[in-house]
Amino acid sequence: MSAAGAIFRRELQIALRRRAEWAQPLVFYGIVALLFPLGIAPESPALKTFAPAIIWVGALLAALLGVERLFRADLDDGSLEQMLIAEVPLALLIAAKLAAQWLLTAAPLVIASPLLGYGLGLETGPVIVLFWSLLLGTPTLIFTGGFAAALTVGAPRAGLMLPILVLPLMTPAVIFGGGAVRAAAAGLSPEAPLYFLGALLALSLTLLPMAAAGALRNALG
Amino acid sequence: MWTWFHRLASPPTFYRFAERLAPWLLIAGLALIGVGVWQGLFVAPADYQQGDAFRIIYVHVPAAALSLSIYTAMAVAGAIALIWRMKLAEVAVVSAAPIGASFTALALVTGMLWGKPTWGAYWVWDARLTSELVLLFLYLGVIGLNQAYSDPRTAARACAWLALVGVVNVPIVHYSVQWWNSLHQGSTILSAEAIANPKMAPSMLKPLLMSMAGSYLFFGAVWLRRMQNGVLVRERRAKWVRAFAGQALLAEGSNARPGMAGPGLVEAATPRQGRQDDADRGRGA
Amino acid sequence: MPRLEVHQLVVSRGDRIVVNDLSFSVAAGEVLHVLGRNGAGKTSLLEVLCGLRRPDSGHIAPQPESRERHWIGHKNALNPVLSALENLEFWAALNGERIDDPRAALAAVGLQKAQATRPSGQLSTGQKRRAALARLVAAARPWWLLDEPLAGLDVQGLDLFAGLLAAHVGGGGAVIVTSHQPLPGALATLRSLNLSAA
Amino acid sequence: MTKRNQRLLGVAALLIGVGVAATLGFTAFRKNMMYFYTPSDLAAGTVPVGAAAQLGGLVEAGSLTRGEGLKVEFRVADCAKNVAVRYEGVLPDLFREGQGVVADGYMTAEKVFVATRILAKHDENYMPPQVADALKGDPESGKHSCMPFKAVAANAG
Repeated sequence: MSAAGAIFRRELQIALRRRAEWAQPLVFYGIVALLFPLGIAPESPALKTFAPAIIWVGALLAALLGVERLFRADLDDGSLEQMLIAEVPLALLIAAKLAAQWLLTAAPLVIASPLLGYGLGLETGPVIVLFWSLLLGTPTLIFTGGFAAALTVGAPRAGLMLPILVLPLMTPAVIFGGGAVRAAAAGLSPEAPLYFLGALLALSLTLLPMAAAGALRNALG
Repeated sequence: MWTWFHRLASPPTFYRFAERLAPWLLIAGLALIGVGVWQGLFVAPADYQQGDAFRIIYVHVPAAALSLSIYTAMAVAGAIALIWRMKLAEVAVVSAAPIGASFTALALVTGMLWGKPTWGAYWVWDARLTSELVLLFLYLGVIGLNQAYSDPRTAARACAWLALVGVVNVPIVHYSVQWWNSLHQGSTILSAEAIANPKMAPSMLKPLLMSMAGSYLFFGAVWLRRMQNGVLVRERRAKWVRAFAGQALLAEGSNARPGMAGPGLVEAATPRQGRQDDADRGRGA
Repeated sequence: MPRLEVHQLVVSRGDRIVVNDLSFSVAAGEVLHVLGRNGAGKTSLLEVLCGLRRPDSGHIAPQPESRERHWIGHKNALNPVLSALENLEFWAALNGERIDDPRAALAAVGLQKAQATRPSGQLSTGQKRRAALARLVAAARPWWLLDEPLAGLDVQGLDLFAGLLAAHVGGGGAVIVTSHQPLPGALATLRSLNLSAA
Repeated sequence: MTKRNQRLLGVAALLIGVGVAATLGFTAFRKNMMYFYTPSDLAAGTVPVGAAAQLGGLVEAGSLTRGEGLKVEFRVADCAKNVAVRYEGVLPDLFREGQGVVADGYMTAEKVFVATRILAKHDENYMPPQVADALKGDPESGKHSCMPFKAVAANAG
């Protein structure tokens, strides 16, 4: 456990010194969300219908951007190999790394989401659902992205592969996440999709770190 | 049983086994597909509701069933490859992916062609159609991942991991029509209820079962052939491949006993073929 | 500490066999110098011994457990953003090892306070190598598996390394080390293994 | 941690993950989660007036009336309730009375469903017309079943 804590602290420490790098996904996300009202007419009622999709697809892209370099630095400086042969289970280390990644790239998005939701014309009810759906769904996005990053880290020409691998695995989270907000906006119960997001979350938190560990060992072995 | 399994896992034994089995599977598969589709198109009666439009079922259902079966088979082979580090299972995973992707694409296209006349739309975003589309992307992911690594073993094992994680989508595709209210109709032949109480007239069902069985045999034949090629390329430095290739070249050169090795062997075992595969992997010769 | 026996080891990389039917043994208090030209399989051998790579066949008995062995590869495992000190503390925390005085360990490899606290990306190649070697000093593990540890070290660095080796084997530890050049210092317990000849 | 303990930990994580996911998943299925709503759902007021929704059910026999041009009105029923549907446009070939349909649209305050698109939903039964005719004597067979449109509210528990 202390090992997981050590890696979590280290990720935050590094991020703190590379603030600009970590702010990029957030800025990216903000800009994407901002461009939509400019593209459709700002006062158009269509904006409200698109809001869940805009915010969820934005979260997906931001997660994708951040996760691409998840293992890259550790691979380059040789830290990854030391983690592979450490006594602590590799899955635990990966889970800690992904938790830090979530805190750095996704948590700000979750916190900023009510603002974006209101900005895109959603009412308070759907905005609350939006917040919960992102809170439940973004860890799934990050963990899925982490698994895909582990699959491709050893392959030099895998850069373009990552989105192809990640998108089919991430679609359920986006479908249910967007669906929950849409249901709330239409005055329907968002419970079912939120439960599904919870189910996905449970699966990703427990299984994906192990799969990522296996993939990482394979990629470097 | 276990000793047989282990012996089969050795590449030369598998190669000889597949060499004998594949042609029969291919002939039987094509024959069944031929008869099934012919009966389906010309002998079976038109449907009381859909008229002749339902006949696309004879292509659509086998393709859709295979798209799920092949991914499941890939995941099982992947688990075997990862747990027992069996080379043959690794080859099986990467060999199955392009075939599975083809059947998935076929199922999607025939489904769209069927959807327009019956439902009134080529595409709707219901659970069955969406999850089947996700399945296609999963196959494409496996194919792409396999090409991203230059070491075939690493590539195959990465694919095995992806196949294992992606297999959660298979039950979603299959049960989507029961779990969600869907525009897509329920299962005609593959559900407990349908087996107890057939939902299709026998004259329509028989050709469907034939073309399905034929498609599975056809897949088996193609899979074995692709695995044979995969095994040869990986083992090209092994003595048995060299011996085989030597024999084959000898037989080809003297033209004395062409029966010594099948034509497929000559094709696949010559160095030209091996280099071609390397080039496919983006490594260059 | 039991003797490490390596028996009929075969290791391949891709479809090339790099270590073929290799047998040797190392006892406590010994330094095994693994020699060989480029591509002779030195790195692969150490990767197998540290558990990073799986051998095709053969066995290693007893395979040193992770808390008993310390492997340093070609790369230094130093995050460039963090200082040498922070890196050292991180690896100790990750492996559950307590370091009483991390600064002393860094001083022992010749890194003074200013060098130990600046981002390690700013250090020279030799200084980075020293920062990696400081982990050996900080964590007392009996088996050292060192892959080209001399790369980038200056003359003082070589002397310092010779001192570290002598102290470690003197204290009952064992070292398996690869390098192209002869090892510095005079060690009575030095044996060599030439992979090119085997 | 020994390798054995690590493996046990892995298996435990696996079981917990799958167990929790299954529990949450099945809870979700007991809630409202579907591609379309049934007439019973609409009658129960599940869908607010004006909200975009999809309605699925059987076209009630004898309910179809054609207005001027492409305007049609008919009633869609499940096993319990029915709802009036208004639509203007081309109907799919398979559209007929007694047949399943899925309609995109919204509810008006007058409890009429205004459809913007109609899709025909056929079932998983296939038979030649003669067999279907022979079954006509039995009112329950050869006709579309209302079972696929069973009110979701009923099994929402």
